[in-house]
Amino acid sequence: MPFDPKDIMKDRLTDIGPPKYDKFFPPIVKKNYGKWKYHEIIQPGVLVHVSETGDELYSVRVGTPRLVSVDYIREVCDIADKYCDGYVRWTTRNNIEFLVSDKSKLQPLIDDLKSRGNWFPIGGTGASVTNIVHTQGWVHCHTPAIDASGIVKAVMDELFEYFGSHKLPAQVRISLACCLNMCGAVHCSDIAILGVHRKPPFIEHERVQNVCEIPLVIAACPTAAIKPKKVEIDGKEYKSVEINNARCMFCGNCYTMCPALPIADGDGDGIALWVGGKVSNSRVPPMFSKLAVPYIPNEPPRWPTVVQAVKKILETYASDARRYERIGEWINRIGWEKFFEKTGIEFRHEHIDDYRLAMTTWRTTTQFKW
Amino acid sequence: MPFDPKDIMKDRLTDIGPPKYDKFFPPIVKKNYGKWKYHEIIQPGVLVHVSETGDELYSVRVGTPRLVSVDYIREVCDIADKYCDGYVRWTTRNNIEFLVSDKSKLQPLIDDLKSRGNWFPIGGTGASVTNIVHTQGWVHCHTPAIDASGIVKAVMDELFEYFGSHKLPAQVRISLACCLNMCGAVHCSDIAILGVHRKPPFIEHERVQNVCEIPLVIAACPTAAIKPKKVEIDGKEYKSVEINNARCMFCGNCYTMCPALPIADGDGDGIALWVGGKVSNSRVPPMFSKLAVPYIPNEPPRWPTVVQAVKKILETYASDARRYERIGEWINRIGWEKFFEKTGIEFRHEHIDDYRLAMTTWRTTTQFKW
Amino acid sequence: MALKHQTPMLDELTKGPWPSFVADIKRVAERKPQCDDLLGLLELSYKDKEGHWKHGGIVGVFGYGGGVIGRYCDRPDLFPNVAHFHTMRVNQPASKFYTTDVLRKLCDIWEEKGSGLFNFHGSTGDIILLGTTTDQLEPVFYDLTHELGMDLGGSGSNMRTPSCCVGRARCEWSCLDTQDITYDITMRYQDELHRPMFPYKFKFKVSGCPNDCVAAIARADCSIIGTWRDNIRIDQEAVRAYVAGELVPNGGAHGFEKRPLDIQAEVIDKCPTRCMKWDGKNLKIWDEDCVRCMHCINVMPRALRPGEDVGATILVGAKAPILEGAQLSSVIIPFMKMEPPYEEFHEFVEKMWDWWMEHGKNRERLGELIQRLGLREFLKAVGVKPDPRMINTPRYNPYIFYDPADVPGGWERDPVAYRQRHQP
Amino acid sequence: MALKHQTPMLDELTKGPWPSFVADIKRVAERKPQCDDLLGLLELSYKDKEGHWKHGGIVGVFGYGGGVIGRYCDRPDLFPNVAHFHTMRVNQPASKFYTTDVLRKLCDIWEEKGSGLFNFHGSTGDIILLGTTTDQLEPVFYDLTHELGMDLGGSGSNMRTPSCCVGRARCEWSCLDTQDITYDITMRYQDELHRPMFPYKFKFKVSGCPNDCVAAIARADCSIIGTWRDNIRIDQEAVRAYVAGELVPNGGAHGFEKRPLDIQAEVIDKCPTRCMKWDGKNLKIWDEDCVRCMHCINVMPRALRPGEDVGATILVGAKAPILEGAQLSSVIIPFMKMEPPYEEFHEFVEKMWDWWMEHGKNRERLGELIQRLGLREFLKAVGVKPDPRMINTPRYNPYIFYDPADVPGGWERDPVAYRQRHQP
Ligand code: SRM
Ligand code: SRM
Ligand code: SRM
Ligand code: SRM
Ligand code: SF4
Ligand code: SF4
Ligand code: SF4
Ligand code: SF4
Ligand code: SF4
Ligand code: SF4
Ligand code: SF4
Ligand code: SF4
Repeated sequence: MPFDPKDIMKDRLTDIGPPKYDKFFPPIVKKNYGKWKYHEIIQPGVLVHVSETGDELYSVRVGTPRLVSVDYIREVCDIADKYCDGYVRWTTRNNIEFLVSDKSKLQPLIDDLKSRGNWFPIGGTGASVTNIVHTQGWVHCHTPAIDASGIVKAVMDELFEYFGSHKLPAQVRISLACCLNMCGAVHCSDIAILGVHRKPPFIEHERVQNVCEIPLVIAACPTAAIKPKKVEIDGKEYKSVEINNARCMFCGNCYTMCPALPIADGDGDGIALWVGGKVSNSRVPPMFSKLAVPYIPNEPPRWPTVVQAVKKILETYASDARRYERIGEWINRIGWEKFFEKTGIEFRHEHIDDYRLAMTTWRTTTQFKW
Repeated sequence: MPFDPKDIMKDRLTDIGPPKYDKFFPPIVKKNYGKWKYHEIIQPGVLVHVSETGDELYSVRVGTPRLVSVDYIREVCDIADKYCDGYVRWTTRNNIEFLVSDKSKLQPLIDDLKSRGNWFPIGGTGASVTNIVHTQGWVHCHTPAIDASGIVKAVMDELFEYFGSHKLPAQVRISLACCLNMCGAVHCSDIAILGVHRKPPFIEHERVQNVCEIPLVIAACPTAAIKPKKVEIDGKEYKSVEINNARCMFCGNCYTMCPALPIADGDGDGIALWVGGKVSNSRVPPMFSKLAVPYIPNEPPRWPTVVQAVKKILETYASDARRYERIGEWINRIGWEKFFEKTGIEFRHEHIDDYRLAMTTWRTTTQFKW
Repeated sequence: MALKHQTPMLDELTKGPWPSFVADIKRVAERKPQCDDLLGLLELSYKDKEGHWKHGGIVGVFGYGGGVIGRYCDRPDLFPNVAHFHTMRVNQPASKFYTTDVLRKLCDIWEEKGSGLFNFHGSTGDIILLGTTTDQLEPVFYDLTHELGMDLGGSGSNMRTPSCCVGRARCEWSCLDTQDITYDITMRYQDELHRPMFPYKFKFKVSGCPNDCVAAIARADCSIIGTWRDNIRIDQEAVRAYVAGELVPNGGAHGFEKRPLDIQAEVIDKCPTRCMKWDGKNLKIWDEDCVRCMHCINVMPRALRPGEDVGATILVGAKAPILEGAQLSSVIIPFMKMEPPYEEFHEFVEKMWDWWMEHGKNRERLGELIQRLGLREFLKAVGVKPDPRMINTPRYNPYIFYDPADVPGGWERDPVAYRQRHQP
Repeated sequence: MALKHQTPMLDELTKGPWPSFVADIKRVAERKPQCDDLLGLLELSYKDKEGHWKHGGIVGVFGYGGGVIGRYCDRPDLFPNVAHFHTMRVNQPASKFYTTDVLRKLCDIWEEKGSGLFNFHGSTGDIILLGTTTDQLEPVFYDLTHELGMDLGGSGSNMRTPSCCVGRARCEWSCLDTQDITYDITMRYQDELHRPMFPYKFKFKVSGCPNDCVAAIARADCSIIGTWRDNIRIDQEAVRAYVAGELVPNGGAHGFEKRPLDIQAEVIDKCPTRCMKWDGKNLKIWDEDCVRCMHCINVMPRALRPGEDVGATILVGAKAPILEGAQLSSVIIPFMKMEPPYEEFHEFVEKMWDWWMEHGKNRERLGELIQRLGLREFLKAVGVKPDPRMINTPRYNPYIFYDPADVPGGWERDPVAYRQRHQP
């Protein structure tokens, strides 16, 4: 029965939840669920998992731009139908995995993928730069300081050789968020690309009382920079707010609560780079990413300064770190003073924390390097 | 000219500062100032420093109770006159050092010290428990929750064997402060003994406005538990304060500002023990001491529970740590879960931080031991 | 068909080896005017260096409070086809396995009723249907539920779509049925997922082992991470094979050449607690000192495996920086067996939510509430006893809130008796 | 002579091997009634488990705002001889060397005009004359200045008595003339020491090397710690002697038997940056990676010595917990040459104080003020450029206060132009 716009309650199904996961498991996964014994990456982007039953499952991982069309998905389906009995999965970082249980189909699959131009790059496994987790940017969100997909494309083009190889000291997780809301695990990434505003919002006093709930706006400001204020314009009094610009750190949270406080600004906005975060508990506990470059202007369409800065950090790390050392582990070993020296990044006042837990970041020892 | 009580300005000397340091240097120190080449501890409490000039200076270190009388100091002088050409020094931890430049006087000095009963115990060098840095306690201060000298005496009696030997994994610095003001470097000690109050102050409403500056009292409270309040007693109105007991963490700072808020309480007060702090930059950076035992009641005159708890911690450490590991380094290696297990100390809610930087102390990793 | 808008800047992004979203959108734009206008709008943003989307109004499907993000562009004069451009969040199947069948159907629906563009997937895990008009929301929802057996995911102040790593479906290390746990939470709490009732958003993520391939510890209010309590399983034969260079270390993650593994430098010295020893023949692990970091297992996947007494460590409170700064999740339950029907876990979750709903302020995440009221209050609320595994270090400030119940006489004082002992 | 007060509890503290303050006070109490009453009062405290001293009134010597702590007991009815019992803080000579001559004179003065009891020394470093009456303050002060050439130390909201480790007087590692620096500060800032002018107390401490034997980093608002910029001096011969067991490691601090030093385990593996290597013959140190922690030097004092290009690391802000929690000092000037007349240092100190006096609230230590206003403001005030050596890690929250001077157009916005680009 098709949808009836006049009676939306007819046959209505709600709260059915997602399909049960095993509905889409390939038979080999069903059979060997929980029985996998070990894996091996046989070439960059290609894994084999071996089961206690002796079964072998090959996974071919390909990079995607995440923002994709029906045409793209249909092409993925064509490939999966041809080589994978109609099954396919996505990873937690927006790569696709084509799963092959019949080894004879592996090489043809790889060849096919390679034959399709730049649509299906194979890689993202092991000590590589895998796909960049990212967000909406100028494609859909209302608070971004930067685009998302465009910068990701420009960066991945430049780092492409590291996607399809295992030549880094360890895995490098790059993420991008277009504003301080940080959708994604940007705050714990080896390298994080973050959109930042740098001008306080301006206030459209005539609109505030109509489009915003003033108490919520005030509560939204982490630094208590916003106060209620009555404003007179052309003899009319408006309930509005005032912002203490000196206390504003440009988080945009007030704008999220109130469209009459626009914060985006073409001249002020741009990118901050962060480094040394991680999520896994392997070797060292998870760590936050720390500020590396406070600001780089927006340079669409290809953001060359950002791209080069990311590359410089990555390659300094690649040439200096020891095997298994994530970027954060490398920096912890050499010290931040050496990080700034080796990457040539200027150390500025922005690097010194001045928020709530600032004192826990100061150096309370005479231990440091010259 | 003697002091003239009727004319205190006569011949008045002010701002002369302390005597210049080298006035009291023994000749061998003057001669070899800055030329010392190496040292060796030749037996517990006895050091030799060898100069580039070939000179040798022997130092014999003895423990003191710090709180001493003129008789005691005169006895020290007798000894120093006899063996040290009239020179003597004190260390930064209230031990005395008898300095001998003539080796032939060393053994006689040691013998003499030993002959004088328990007044001049030799030790405090190397991997020992040296003197306990401590404060005033019930002997002189107005805010203590505990005595100082008495507890120190009881603890040192029990740990005496560790004062005159080098059998610990590393040096162990014990400190005591009688209240949260923590006079001394108690907050960075291997083991810290801290006097704690556990009942909120009571308020003498009739006195407050006479003996206290109410705004200062309010500002003195770290948790903002105090508010101004008008109180009516027998028809008379007093400006006073009220205390939100649930926000009080018994720091006593309000009492420091206002004698009409007594906080000491024989039933409530007692001792908290802290462990794992250090000051030196050797190997690992300086560290704060962390809470080990939240509370032990005051048990004068010899505080047996405290003494045994300190000993238990010390001896658990002694039997488990590796050479050079200070208590904090040992705990960092084995983990706090093992510290509590091995010492048998109960882990309680008090151990979990809930003050300003609390979140930096939570375990944000799956890394821990069973 | 020629496109309406010139996009010289975006066209620069069709170059280079990485797949181009611009090239992809362009091919659809030839038949879908929304895509054409989207490119035009994006080109304008590249010129202005400012976004052109306004705040979302409240749009959605009937009876749900989440799952749709309203979006309107601020130049409908220039780009009328994206004047309304709402996204729909579709709850992905756990671990994101699909049949081509379901994907093709999804494409058909979305080509017809929406922009034909997706985020595959959103950062939380949903399939994001990117851009449609208000009148299409109900039809799409109808098709999703009826044709695909799919439902919307979360948005707003409710439970968000839970997600998990691939787990036992294709990983040898998983200590949990990550999919089943995720499915259980999702189904049990459908009401919480669809109808805002919380102070703010609430996220669950489930990783099968401490490698945490779904980044649960960094971005889930409740992070469920697999672990074990017994010993690492060792195949000594295989250890020797690594040392002899017969097996490739780290499953090839660090290069494919066969080379003798320097077990001391690469494994033992990297072990956070140095609880291993290699005597040239056998690897000894002092499991009582192992913190289950996974490193040794990662490096020698054919020799070492997690133990068999498996379960989860439950951590809570992770979030992004707004408002009080980012948090990682903190250990609350060091170990919980996770077996159906997961009653112990449900009980924990519900106590946690009750407390949060009672005390949380508007837009206050669980982690922030715990910061504000203290871990102790939270533990009391969920009925969990303090454990040193919850902390990196005990408090180092002396500002202890002693419990009056533990103090003789509580907070009572006798001022008169005091002043008998002490003259003022 | 029999004592007035029975002290059965205190008498327990005359037992045991550690020197007994009770036994010591008792012998003086036989001739000094203050001491007798002090013991009685202390016994009462042992009974009540409460102190019996009241807040100090403002007492002192003429023209000074500090140096005396007023103290009155709350049972003058029972212990009249300690009804008034003020302490005087006497500025110790740097490193606490004395002649018996000066000590004997001090005893004579104090036996006559005070209780005859001392703290040798107070935690800050002063000689504490423990207990006298108001009328004796001036006479004692007169005698101190005239007979001993000594002066009072600090108390109240002023500079406190600076102190230092033994340094070059008897230690081979000192990178500073600790006494001279201490003396210089003390003399130059006599006014600041004696006359309260600051928001709160301010402490200096000087250690000759990073072992920090005066605990400067934990308890001085300004901590001056010796260090070096060049290379550790190595005597390879002596290194070999340690390894061969001919020299006792760590100067005997860890036992006296001659034993071969396990240089790998005891030195190299304990080096925080692992910047050393022993090839069986020679010890190599990569000094560019050395953080000058002292450990290797401590363990092999006859083989290793600090470099020769010596100076100080200046750190600020340490304090005890009241009010905002304890702080350790933080690096502000990674390296400063410290040579007379110490002009650069004085300039720094004075700028620091000016800023503190301008911005500090009543009872706000420097460290707390820096916490409140940010390190950046402090650095600006003292004219020091940001340096990564000041921090353990750069910020990890994105709450950056960008400087409007660095932003094109500063904080100016053009709302009209904005609304031309963006419809509301
Ligand atoms: C497919 C995927 C899980 C999924 O459900 O989709 C996955 C799969 C595997 N991970 Fe992962 N990880 C996946 C995301 C992650 C993430 C999450 C993220 O990046 O957002 C992490 C945490 C990242 C971090 O710490 O910041 C992650 C940290 C690890 C680690 C720990 C590495 C480390 O040393 O820190 C391992 C162990 C290893 O690689 O040796 C690991 C190991 C593995 C293994 C070897 C597990 C196995 O035996 O099958 C899988 C192949 C790894 C490879 O590609 O080299 N996986 N892995 C995810 C692939 C993402 C992608 O497309 O690139
Ligand atoms: C005499 C004194 C300095 C003074 O000006 O009075 C002093 C003297 C020496 N210290 Fe110290 N230290 C003195 C207080 C300190 C303090 C301060 C304190 O405890 O309050 C510390 C920091 C304590 C801390 O970290 O918590 C201190 C941390 C050290 C260290 C670092 C030890 C470590 O591994 O952390 C060394 C090096 C060593 O012992 O190997 C050291 C080494 C030395 C040497 C070997 C230096 C030398 O070459 O002469 C001296 C003899 C050590 C010994 O007794 O074994 N000294 N030393 C102090 C004696 C105090 C006492 O009576 O017990
Ligand atoms: C679509 C998505 C980004 C993406 O491109 O993938 C997204 C998009 C938005 N996020 Fe997010 N968040 C998305 C995952 C996340 C994540 C990652 C995660 O869930 O694992 C985070 C960090 C983890 C966390 O929750 O803390 C995240 C942290 C935020 C925050 C900051 C919340 C905080 O407590 O700090 C906000 C701001 C807010 O809630 O007001 C936010 C708000 C938003 C809003 C709703 C903007 C707003 O204030 O109205 C964005 C709507 C964009 C749009 O136009 O569609 N989003 N957001 C992700 C959801 C897709 C999905 O359902 O799969
Ligand atoms: C005498 C002495 C303890 C001792 O037995 O040695 C002492 C005794 C007092 N200290 Fe202290 N402090 C003494 C060294 C310290 C130290 C250690 C140091 O200077 O190295 C500290 C920790 C370091 C610091 O300054 O932070 C210290 C931190 C405090 C505090 C907490 C200050 C803070 O900012 O947290 C207070 C409370 C206050 O200032 O209100 C305090 C207050 C006091 C008062 C004045 C009590 C008061 O509030 O009126 C005590 C007077 C006791 C008395 O009756 O004589 N005392 N005080 C020490 C001074 C002797 C000397 O001059 O040599
Ligand atoms: S990071 Fe900010 S701008 Fe980007 S999608 Fe999330 S909320 Fe929107
Ligand atoms: S942008 Fe952030 S800091 Fe600035 S006023 Fe708005 S809420 Fe406050
Ligand atoms: S620690 Fe407290 S009670 Fe003890 S001397 Fe210092 S201020 Fe007084
Ligand atoms: S004791 Fe401390 S916390 Fe309690 S009311 Fe007084 S100042 Fe506040
Ligand atoms: S988290 Fe662990 S179980 Fe899950 S996919 Fe990663 S390695 Fe496998
Ligand atoms: S899992 Fe980690 S902690 Fe445990 S033995 Fe292996 S490397 Fe060590
Ligand atoms: S701090 Fe250094 S220089 Fe001073 S006494 Fe201690 S070891 Fe010697
Ligand atoms: S001083 Fe410390 S950091 Fe430097 S080489 Fe020696 S042990 Fe290593």
